[in-house]
Parts: sequence; structure tokens; C-alpha cells
Amino acid sequence: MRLLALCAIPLVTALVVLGVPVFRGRRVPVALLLVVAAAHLALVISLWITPALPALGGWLAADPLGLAVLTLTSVLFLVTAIYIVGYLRYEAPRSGRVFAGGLLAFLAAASVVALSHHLAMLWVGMEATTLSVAPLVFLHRDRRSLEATWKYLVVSSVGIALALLGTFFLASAQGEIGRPLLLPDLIAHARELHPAWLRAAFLFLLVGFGTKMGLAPMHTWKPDTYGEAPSLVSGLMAGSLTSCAFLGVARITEVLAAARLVSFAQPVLIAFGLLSLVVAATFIIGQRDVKRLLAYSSVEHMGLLVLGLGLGGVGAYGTMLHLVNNGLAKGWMFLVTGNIVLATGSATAAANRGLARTLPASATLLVLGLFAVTGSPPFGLFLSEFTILRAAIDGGHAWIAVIILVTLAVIFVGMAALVLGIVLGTPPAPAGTARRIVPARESPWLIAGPIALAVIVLMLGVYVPGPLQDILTRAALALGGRGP
Amino acid sequence: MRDAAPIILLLVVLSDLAILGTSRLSSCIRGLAAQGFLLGLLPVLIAPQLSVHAVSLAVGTVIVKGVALPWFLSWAIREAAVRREIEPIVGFIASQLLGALAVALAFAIASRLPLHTVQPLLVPVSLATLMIGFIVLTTRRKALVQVVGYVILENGVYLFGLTQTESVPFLIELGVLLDVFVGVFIMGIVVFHINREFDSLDATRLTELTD
Amino acid sequence: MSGAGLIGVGILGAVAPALPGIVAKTKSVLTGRRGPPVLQLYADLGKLLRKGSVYSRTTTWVFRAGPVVVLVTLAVAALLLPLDGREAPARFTGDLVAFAGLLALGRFALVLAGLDTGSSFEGLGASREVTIASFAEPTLFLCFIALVLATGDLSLSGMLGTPLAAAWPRAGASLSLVGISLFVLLLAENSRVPVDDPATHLELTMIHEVIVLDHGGPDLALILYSSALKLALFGVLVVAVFVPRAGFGGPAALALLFAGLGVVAVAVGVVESIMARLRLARVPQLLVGAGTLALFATILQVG
Amino acid sequence: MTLVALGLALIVLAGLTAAALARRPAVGEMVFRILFGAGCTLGALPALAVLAGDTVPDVGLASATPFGPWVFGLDALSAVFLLAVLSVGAACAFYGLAYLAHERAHRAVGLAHLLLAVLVATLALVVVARAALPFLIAWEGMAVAAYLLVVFEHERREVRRAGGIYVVATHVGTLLLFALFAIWAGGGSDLSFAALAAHPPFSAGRGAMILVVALIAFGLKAGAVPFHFWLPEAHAAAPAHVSALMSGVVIKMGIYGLLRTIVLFGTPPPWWGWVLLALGAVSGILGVVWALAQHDLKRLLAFHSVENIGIILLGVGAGALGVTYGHPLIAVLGFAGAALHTLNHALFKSLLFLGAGSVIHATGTREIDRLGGLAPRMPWTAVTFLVGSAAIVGLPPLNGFVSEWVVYQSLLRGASAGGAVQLVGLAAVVLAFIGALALACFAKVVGVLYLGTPRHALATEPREATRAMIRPVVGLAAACVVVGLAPIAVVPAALRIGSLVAALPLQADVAAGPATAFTVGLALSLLVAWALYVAFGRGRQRRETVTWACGYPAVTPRMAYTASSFAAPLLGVFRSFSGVRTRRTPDAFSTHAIDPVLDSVLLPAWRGARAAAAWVRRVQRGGLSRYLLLVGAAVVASLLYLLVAGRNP
Repeated sequence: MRLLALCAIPLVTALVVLGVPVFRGRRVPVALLLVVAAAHLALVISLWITPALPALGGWLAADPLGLAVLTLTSVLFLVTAIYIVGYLRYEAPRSGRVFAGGLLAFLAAASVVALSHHLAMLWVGMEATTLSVAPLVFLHRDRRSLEATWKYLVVSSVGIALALLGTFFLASAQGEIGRPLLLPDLIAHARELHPAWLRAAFLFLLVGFGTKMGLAPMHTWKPDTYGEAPSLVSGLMAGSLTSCAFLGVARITEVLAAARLVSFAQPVLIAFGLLSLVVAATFIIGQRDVKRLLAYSSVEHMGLLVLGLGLGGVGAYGTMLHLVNNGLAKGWMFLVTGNIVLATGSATAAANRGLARTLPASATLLVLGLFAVTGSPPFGLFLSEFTILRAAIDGGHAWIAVIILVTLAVIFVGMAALVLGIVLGTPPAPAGTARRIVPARESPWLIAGPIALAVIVLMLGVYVPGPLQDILTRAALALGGRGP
Repeated sequence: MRDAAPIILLLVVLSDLAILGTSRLSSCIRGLAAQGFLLGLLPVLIAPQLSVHAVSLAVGTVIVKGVALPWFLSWAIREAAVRREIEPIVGFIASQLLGALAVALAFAIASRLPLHTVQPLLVPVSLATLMIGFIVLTTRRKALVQVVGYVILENGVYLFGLTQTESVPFLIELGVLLDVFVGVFIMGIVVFHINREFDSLDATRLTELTD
Repeated sequence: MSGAGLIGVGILGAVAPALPGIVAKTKSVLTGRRGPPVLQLYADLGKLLRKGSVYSRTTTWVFRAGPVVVLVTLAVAALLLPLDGREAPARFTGDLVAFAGLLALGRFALVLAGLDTGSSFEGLGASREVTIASFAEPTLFLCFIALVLATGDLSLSGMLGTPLAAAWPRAGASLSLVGISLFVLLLAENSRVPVDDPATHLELTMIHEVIVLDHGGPDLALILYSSALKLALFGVLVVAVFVPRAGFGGPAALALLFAGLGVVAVAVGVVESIMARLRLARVPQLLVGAGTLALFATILQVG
Repeated sequence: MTLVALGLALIVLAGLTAAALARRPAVGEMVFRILFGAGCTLGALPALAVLAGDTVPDVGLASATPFGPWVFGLDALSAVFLLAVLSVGAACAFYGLAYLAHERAHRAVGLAHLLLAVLVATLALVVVARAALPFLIAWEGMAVAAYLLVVFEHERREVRRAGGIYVVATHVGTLLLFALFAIWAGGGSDLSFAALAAHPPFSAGRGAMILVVALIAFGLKAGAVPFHFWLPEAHAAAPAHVSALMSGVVIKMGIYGLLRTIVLFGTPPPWWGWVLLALGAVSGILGVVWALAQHDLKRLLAFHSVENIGIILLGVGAGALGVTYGHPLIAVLGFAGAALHTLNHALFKSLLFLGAGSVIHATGTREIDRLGGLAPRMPWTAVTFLVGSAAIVGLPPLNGFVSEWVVYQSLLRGASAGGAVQLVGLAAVVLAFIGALALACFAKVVGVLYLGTPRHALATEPREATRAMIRPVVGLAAACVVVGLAPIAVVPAALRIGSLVAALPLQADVAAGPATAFTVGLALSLLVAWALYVAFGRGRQRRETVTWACGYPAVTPRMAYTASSFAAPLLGVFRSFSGVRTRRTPDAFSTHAIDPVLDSVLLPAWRGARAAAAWVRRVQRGGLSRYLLLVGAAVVASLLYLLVAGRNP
């Protein structure tokens, strides 16, 4: 019952916000957003305490993989909701209705994707996330966000169409064995599925959902979209939307693992992972816009996720841990970048200098985020990247380990050059005011969210709580890997 | 009735090639509408027995793909009041040849795939439609024609879906249709904004975002 | 700290100023002049000690400490050498490193004293002194390694004492090479002819003379005495290598040592009469040449 | 171990109070001094106890991170490094309080003290960590804290540039450490050092890979040539007390890493010892040659750190060869010399940097050619700098001589031992060459900086540093003298470390006693002679006049020898790779020194890579159709793969 509620509550609220005229105009129903976010998180936590029975005849179920993504999405959404309270003091989006409605629709769609055990329903949820986020990307309504939205819509839709084709391939692979496209049945009868269709299904689902994840070479929409969308939307997209897309890939990998066809899947996953790492490294050097930089960093981390899956063994556990860490870290970095954009109007290096003096809190969080996102201990991402590296070396793929290390090093140089470039130095003297630069008083609402996420990521580097460890290990086993 | 299906499928391929060949926007949309109707008929013809599911699917498809989408696109054209001809990036002859190549390739691939459905022609036509949709999407300048390309691509996938009508429950079919409609609806709005912003629908001018 | 050893050092200290006199006498005899008496340096020292001293305003205590440190380091270095061919007054494993360290400490003090005056001539001398020293020290260590290989002992008393006598029949050739390179080192460290001309008064060509340009009175006396003692020390090294005196009794060994020192002084005088001063840029090549000799000596041992 | 934990807690607490009470500096800094001092002494006690011989049990924390428990321990090897960290850390922290006092107005001074406390704490944690995860976390914490301190004056462009180079170098090092522990642990799920040590014998390839990665990762942190490129930049940019701490202790973590690798790895293959020796020789010689070429005081001292790391590596190399070729005495002496020189270098290098800090603080410039004649104006700084210089050159009776004496013994015993190991003797010659060049360089620095006449009229008349700045410097100088005069106390502890690292029984016949007699005797004779000289000179007649410059009428400051002219003959011998570049313009002639590895190798390579990346990035400029073609390409590629892989079921 709770599973249904998780999807229904945000959906209904979204429809209410979009439908009921009282919400017309610029006022954003912030209270509603906060309440729904809190309720959603409460329900998710209840799932952790007492696992829920599958609902809708097995179509909705909370398995370890789904629960991890759901929790990540819920936490990010609540933090973003809190951030929005402070955000609205600076910017009122042209239509509050579309803004709130889109966000709530996104939460509903993401919950559907996380919980659905019916792959076609998963596809419908995925398509819904794409469409719910499209108007949010177009929030600024200027030429650049228009171009970003158009590219995002078209490329994602093509990707999603390929994923639908893949789903149909999976259906034809299943034929009449068990209930159609239901994950438990697929896994139970995995060995009797038709191998040729199953392989084709895996490839199309990987390319389809890979486009939604932003894996190279289908990543081209990502820098434009994250660059132009409002930072909190980019944060949600980089944090939870990509994780939902990864869930699609993970589902088909589960089926393949059950069908002992993992040896077919691994080279493809590794190829896409390495390509993403190399592309991210090439595009990060000399990057001058922080949001685009974080977009490429997201391409890199998606590459790492898929690479971990491809390497198998302890890599699967590394991927699951990295899924959670990356989501939180991306949310944290995009929200802080949002603060910078609110203060100085742009996230490019040209417009920002000496932020340590003007925005001390955000600058500190940005620098800490730099070290977190590039996998420096003691943050969580270090632990997961280290696990994936160990998987590469244990598997005897020394050359993969070398590529990982080289790309991580190059990416660190690129990111450090930009982030440290804008944080250090003397800020341009504000015209007309006294020479002494007074640090702007940053509203606690804007700072509370990123700090909370930073604390969680830091904790995950030093202490992985028991239940989370158990969930991640079970998920890794399902994906054909093993625990730490 | 069963032997009518292959004819319908061939007509679908013809409509694809026609859309590839047209140089006028309105005829392109009329082609799309025709394809919508043809797709609407297919579920009834293919289904082993006239189940409620097949009929409702047919009706839904006709309404969405035959009527609603084309009407909406033509509304967008009137709203945009834009020059009506289509200028493909690679030229008409080239896109025609590409289309033909796509059809040939589709049939070649389909012959190698292990088929067990009732209608042998269905898979090759769906792959052909899919590829032609992709060609239209990538070689046309106007945003609106790109939307048409996307719908054709979607039709290709829908066609392939027909091979699994009994396994994919109706609710999901409806969800797919709904998603496609909402997708095109939003694309339409964006096209409308593109036209207002760039006072032309030439999507190739959208190259401001670079590294 | 055996008593005999201390007496040896005492005599060495007394005899040292005579050596420059012998060198000067040899040079003047070879060029047909009577030349200054052998004991001229004693007279000079006496005269200088009675004089007052003149200091430049720019100098600090470092300037006055220089000569004292040079003398003390050389005296302690003398304690490390086995003058009677068997046992040095102060002996410990690795004291060859201490010997080199003491020479370096003395040089460091002298160079700083020179730089303290702030005059360009002292700076010139200091710069040349350290350049030469940079190439002399590795050569000294190469010689020590050859001796260590020959005797297998890590202390100067062992290297230059009784085990050396035993090593001669076995490694005679290599030890003679070591002796020669030590002799070249003697010429370099004491600024004799091929490296520097003690008789010249053109500051631009001088090394040792120009560092001590500003020292006068008792300080100059200390410096002159120290340079003589340094010549004596290097002489002892050369003699100890060429003439192992382990077999002789205490006084006989000492007598043989001082005879050897006389021969070395004459040899220096002869060299100064035959050769002219090398261009300064070629001095490092000379020292590296001596180094290769010593390296060849070690290879002979190992091979 | 609990004492060490308590000490570190106090240190961090001190930092926090300094940051918290930034508005009331008087109280804040006084509390900082007490807490920091208490923390250091508490931490040092167990270290001294372990060095004296007794053992401290390891402490294990069952952690919730995946790879095994977090273990902390203290053995002789960690103890000497911990001692260095705490002693130099305390001196630098107290010096820093006074050094930054005048900048309280416009800079976050409280934060700097907190970062320094965090740096000292993380350094200590690195040394006591006995498991991969805590080691890596402490290692990165140290790197980040050091970076934030290096860019303390980040309004200057070159400080930001130096910080950037430093943070990149350390991060690359951290990534290499990831690889090191990943390769080493293999499939095992427990990453504690004990588990790593009890590894099955490695295959040749894997063992070699581990050693190569360890060499590069720890070489990068230690600053051995060619991985030293970040060191002069970072030290010149950092405030003086931070450069002192970095040069004295932070770069030593690289040496600690190498020694810990040997302890855990067991008997290394021969090539590793020879590579270490070669690295040490190259770092030593090039380090001192490049130092000679410098005019900037802090860059000069930084290059000398590279030289001393070279000397330490010679010791480590000799030790490794001793273990490989089965000569216990060479091995124990080698490692003992290396450990002792690490401690000594920490003392005298931080002393020199703090002295340099006082000079820069007083004169406002780092260009030694613009200074001169500071001794009369800054007597205390001059004397302590002189002691530091004598120590670093390895002159008796100070501590530099003692540790070099132990390293020499190891090298000379290697020469006299039979077999291939005899080549080690050549290293002794190299060490002598390095020592002589170091003497030249420090004679130049002391002579040009403190002696003679001021070369340029400075804006402000240089005054002696404040008492608070002089106390730590004098403390360090005293430590150098005490260690120099007491080899009998220090050498046995070093031998205990040597036997621990070499895993061989303790050799006793190193003449520590007579060596003490020698150093003490030398010191006494020097004092007695100076007393006699003063007594002899009292009654005599003294006159003050102008320097006798062969009769030139007036000695102008411009006649005094400058640093570059002093080093010119020596650098002439090394010609191009001495890093000296002359710039001739019609009306001016100037020389400046570049770092050949950084300026002519790494930076051009990086600019090339960036240009190549920019060329590839043109793809992103394309329109929508190009993006879709990419997606199409991905589909086609996967279809091809399907055909290829699909064949075999």
C-alpha cells in the first residue's frame, strides 16, 4: 500500500497544482512542496524499517536496488525543497505552477521508476521523468535555455524510443514464459529466455537508458542542459534522474546475470565506461563554466558506474556505493553553484574571482566539493572509486586501472584549475562602495542543504551504516558481483 | 481480412518514403496523418481474434496518431506562420536514397532475426519506419519536421510493439501513447517558442551553446 | 690518547713552519738564487705576533673567528693521523669522514671571514676556494676508498697504519697511484703552483692570498701558521702512503716521517720551478684527472 | 597509543581555540600556546619511550568501512618521524603566531593557526596509521591542509599558480597510492598493514609493479628529482613557518612511505636498491646545483630540501641493497643513517626557513642580491642561521655531520664488502661532492646575506625579529647542537630503527662513544681557543678603518660580490642543466634560474595536452544533427558487437 502511496501522493499533488487555478501566477506553493517531500521521505524511511509487500500484483516492489535509488531521490528532493525556500527570495520563476508541478511530477515519475518491477512501466516512468523535467529546464525562457531544452528533448526522446524498442525485444525474448516483462519472472526463468533477443534487448536498453544517463557518446545534451537549467534542477537531474536511468540498465543486467550471459554484457559496459571517462577528461580541461564542468563530471561518474558494473566482482558493490555517493555529491555541488549564480549572475570563471572573500560559506563548500567529487579521501566517493579500481586490478585488467587513474588525474587538474581559479584571488572591487570587500550574508536556507549533503557524503567515507551496507551488498549480488 | 495486413504495411512504407520526399510542410503532415490511420487499422487485422484489447488499441491509436497529432502540428504551423517549404541539410535526392537504403537494410536485418510472429512483414516494416524516422530527424532543418521525424520513429517502435500485443497489457499501451502525445505536445510548445525567439524554425541556427 | 702520539703532534707543530721555507729554498737554489733562509717563516710569525691589529668597520666577530677556527680544525685533524705509523692519538671508525669534515669546517670559516669584509677581492677568492674544494673533496674520498679497499679498515689509523704496510706487496701499484693523486690534492689544497702561485701579488690571479687580504697582525700570523700546518698534514698523508713505517720503533718512525716531509717539501719546490700556473678554468680538470687516477686505483683493487 | 591520541586531540583543540578566539588574539594565542605545547609533549613521550627501546601495543578500531579494521600503532620507525613532526610542528606553530601577528588586520590568521594544527595532527596520524584507509585519509587531509596553508596569501598570482601545481602533484600521488594498495591487497578484503605484510610471495611482475608505484608515489611527496617540480614553487609561495613545516616534515612522509614499504614488502629485488641509490645521487647533485643558481632565498632553501632528500635516499638505497645482498651491517647502518638524517634535516631545515622568514619579515624581500650586512642588525637570526648552515653542510660538531657520518659508514662498508654491492662506494664519492657543493652554496647565502655591506638601501631599516620569533629558532639551533654533541644517545636509537626496517638483528660495533668524544672535544677546543684569542688580544692596540681593497679609495656596496657572481664559476661547469638562463638586452644583463623539469618539460607538455583537448572539443559545437548521429553511431556499434559476440552462445 505504501508503495502505491509513494507514487500517487506526488502525482496527485502535481495534478492539483497544475489544475487548480488558485495556484496561477508567480507564487510557488513552497509549503506544499515541503510537505510532500517530507511525507515522501517519511514513507521511504518506513520502507527501510519494515519492508513493504509488492503492490499492484507485483508491478511495484521495493528491492535493494530500487530502494537505494528511491532513498537517494527522496533525500535530494527534500534538500532541494528546503533550498527552494531560500531560492525564491532571489528569483521568482515566471510561472510558479509549472515550476512546482514539474518538480512534483518528476518526484512521482522517479518513484515509479524506482519501484516498478514491470519493465514497460519502468519505461513509462522514465519517459515521464524526461517530460516533467523539460519545462523546468526551460525556466529561464531565454534563447540559450530554449536551445538546451530543444536538444535535451529531441536526444532524450530518441534515446527513450530506443529503450522502448529494447523493452519490446525483451518481451519477444520472453515469449509465453511467465507473466510478461515482470522482473521476478524474468529472473526466475532467465535461462529459458531466447538468448538472441535477450542480447539485442540488453544492447538497446543500454543505449536507450545510456542516453538518459548521459554516457558518452550519447552525452552531448548534458553540458548544454545542465549548463542552462536552473542549478537546483540540474542538481536533481544529475543526482536522481541519472540514477533512475542507471536503474534501467541495472534491471536488464540483473536479468542477464540470472541468465549467465554477463560475459556478453561486460565488454560493452567497460567500453562505454572507459569512453565516458576519456570524453569527460578531454572536455574538462580548460573548461570555463562551473555548471558545464559539473555536467562533464557527471558524465565521468556515470562512466565509473557502468565500468564498475562491467568489471563485476567487488566492482558491483563499488558501483552501488558510488551511485549513492555521486548522487549526493552532485546535488551538493550544483546547489552551491546555484548560490554563486544567484550572487554573481553567472557560473563562468570570467565573472567570478575571489569568492572566498565575497561568499565564504559557498566558496568553502565548493572547494570541499571539488575534493569530494574528484575522489579524495575522506569523502565517500573515494571509497567507491577505490573499490572500482580494486575490481579492475583484481580482475587482471591493469590497463583499465591505468586509464582510470590517468583520466581521474586529468579531470582533477581541469576541475581544480577552474574551481580554485574562481575561489582564490582578490574579488573585483565592487564599483562605488568602500574598498574593503564585505562578505555577503548568505541566507541559511541556501547553505543548510549543501551542508547537510556534505556531512552525509563525508560520513559515508568514514562510516557506512549497517542497513545501507546490507542493501548495497544484496544489490551487488543481484547484479552478478559480490560484497566488499 | 488477414491478407490485408501486408498491403497496409506496404502502404506504411510508402507513406514513409513520401514524407521523405515532400518539400512542403503541409503535405508532410498529411502523410503523417495517413500513416497514423494505417497504424490504427493494423491491431484489428493482426490480432488472432477480435479482443476488446485490440479494438480499443486501434481506436486509441487512430485518435492519437491519426487525428490529434496532425491537427496539433498543423495548428502549430498556422500559429508560427512560417515559410512552408522544407530544406533538408543533405538535399532531397540524397535523403530518398538514404530512405531506400534504410528499407533494404531493414529487410536484410529482419531476415536474420529469429521471427515467430504471425505477420512476417511486420518486423522489417517497423525497422524501416524506425530508420526513416531517424533520417528525417537528423537531416531536416526545421524543428517542426524534426518533430514529425520523431513521431515516425515512434511509429516504427509501435509497429514492433504490435508483435507483442497479447503480452503487453493495454494499460501500458495506453501509457506509451499518452507519453508520445505529451512528448510531442511539449515539443510543439518549444517549437512555438523557437519560432517566436528566432522568427524561423531553422533548428540548425541553434548552435550558441559551446564549450 | 697515547703519550707518544701527542709528542709526535707537538713536534709536527713545531716543524711545520719550516716546510714552506724548504720549498722556497729549493725554488731559489734551482733558479740560482740564495733565497730567504729556511726559518724565515718563524721570524715573520714572531714579528706579526708582536704587532697591533687593524679591523675594517664592516667586519663582525666572524672575521676574527676565521683564523682561530682554521687553526683548531687543523690541530684536531692532526690528532686523527697515525704519525708513528701505527696508532693515532684519537681513533674511531669512520674518522676519515671527520678528517674531511674538519678540513671543510676550516674552509667554511675562512671563506666566511673573507666575505665578511665585503670587498670584491675577498669575494673573488672565496668563490674560487669553494669551486676548487668542490672538486678536491670527491678526489680525497676516492683516495680514502682505495685505502679502505686495500686495508679493509674504516679508521685513518688503520688505513694509514700497520695494515697498509701489509697491503703494499699485494696492492703496490694502486697505492702508488693513490699517493700521486694525494700529492696533486696537496698542491690544490695548499694553493701551490699548478693551482695558484703563492709568489704572485696580482690579486686577480690569487686564491689563498686574496681571501686573507684584510687579515693583519696576530690574525695573519695564525693564518700563515695554519697554512704551513695544512701543508704538513697533507705531507703526512702522502708520506704515510708511500713509506709505511709500521716496522720501525717509535722515535725511528717519527724521524723517518719528518725526513719524508722534507722530501715532499723539496718535491713541491721542484714542481713549482718546473710548471707554470694553470688557467683557473682548467683547475677542475686537473682535480678530476687526479680523481680518475684514484678511481683507477680502486678498480685495480676490486678487479 | 592513548597518549598520542590525547596529544593530537589537544593540538586540534588548540587550533580550534585559536580560530574561535580570533577576535581576541591575546587570549586565543596564549591558550593555543599552552594546549599546543601540551599536545606535543604528550605525543612525544611515547615516541621517546619507543626509541629508548620498549614497545607500544597496536590499537584496533573495528570500523564500519568495508576494508577491514582501522589499526593504529607506534614502532621505532614511526616514533622518530612522530618526534620530528611534534618538535618541528611546535616550533613552527609558535613562530607562526608571531610571524602572522601583524597580518591579523586583513587576513584570516586564526584560520591559518587552525590549519597548521590540523596539518600537524594529520602528519602524526599518517605516521601512526597501520591500515590503508586511515593512512589514505590522513595522507589526503595532510595534503589539503598544506595546500590551504600554501595559498594563504592567495591574492598574488604566483602563489595561486604554485598552489595549483602543488595540489595537482599531491593528488596524483594520492591516486598512485590508491593503485598501490589496490595492487598490493589483491583480492583480500582486509587492508591493515599486518595483513599486507603477511602477503603470499608476489609474482615478479606484481612485486615490481608495487615497488615502482610506491617509488613514484612516495618520490612525488618526498620531492626527489624528477618528481620535485612542485616543491620550490610551493615553498616559495607559502608563509615562512609553513614552508619550514613542509620542508622539515611534510616531505619526509615520502621517506616514511618508502621505509614502511620496505618493512611490509620484505626483501626487495636488487634493481630497487640501485634505482633508489641513483635517484638519491641525482636528487642530491641536481638539488644543490639548482640551489646554487637561485637568487630567491626560499627557493634556494627548497632546492636544498631536494638535495637532502637525495642524501636520505642514498641511505635508504644502501640499506635496501644491504638487505638484498645479505650484508646486515650495511643494511642497518643505511636505514639508521637515513632515519637520523631525516630527523636532523627536519631540525636544521626548519631552523633555516624560520630564519629566512625573519629576514623576509624584516627586509620585505626574498632577493638575496638586494640584501647584505644583516648580521650587525639581526645578531640572533644571523647566529642561528649560521648554526643551521653549518649543520646542513654536515660540518662537525653539529647534527648534520653525525647522520652523514652514519650514512658514510654504510656506504664505505658497502665498498669494502665483496661482490656487486661495492659500487655503493661510488655513492660515497657522490655524497662528498654534494657536501662540498652544499658548503659552497651556504657560504654564498650566509656571506651574501649576513656579512659584508648592505647592497641596496632598503625601504625600512631591518630590525631584529621579535623575541617570540627568536625563541623557537634558538630552540631548534640548540637541538641541532645537542644532537651533534651526543651521538652516543642518538645513534643507538637510530640503529634500533635500522634493524627494525631491515628486519635484521641489532649490530653493536658502531663507535658512538669515541665519536661523541671527538665532537665534544672539537667543540671544547674551539671554545678554549676563542677564549685564549680574546685574552691575547685584550691588551693589544686595535684600530678601526675602511676595508683594505688593495688601496681603492672607497669601498662602495656595489663592489661587494653578489650571489650570482659567487656561484658563477661553479655553475659554469654544469652549463645548461644548471637551470641558469641569462637575459641580455642592449642596456641590461640579468640572470634568472628556472626549474628545468617544470619549466622546460612539464608545463609545455600540459599546454600541448590542453591544445589537443581544445581541438577535440570542436565536436561539441555542432548542431542537433551531429548529436543524433553520435547516438546513431552508438546503436550501430552495439549492433556490430551483437553480430560479433552473438555468434558464440
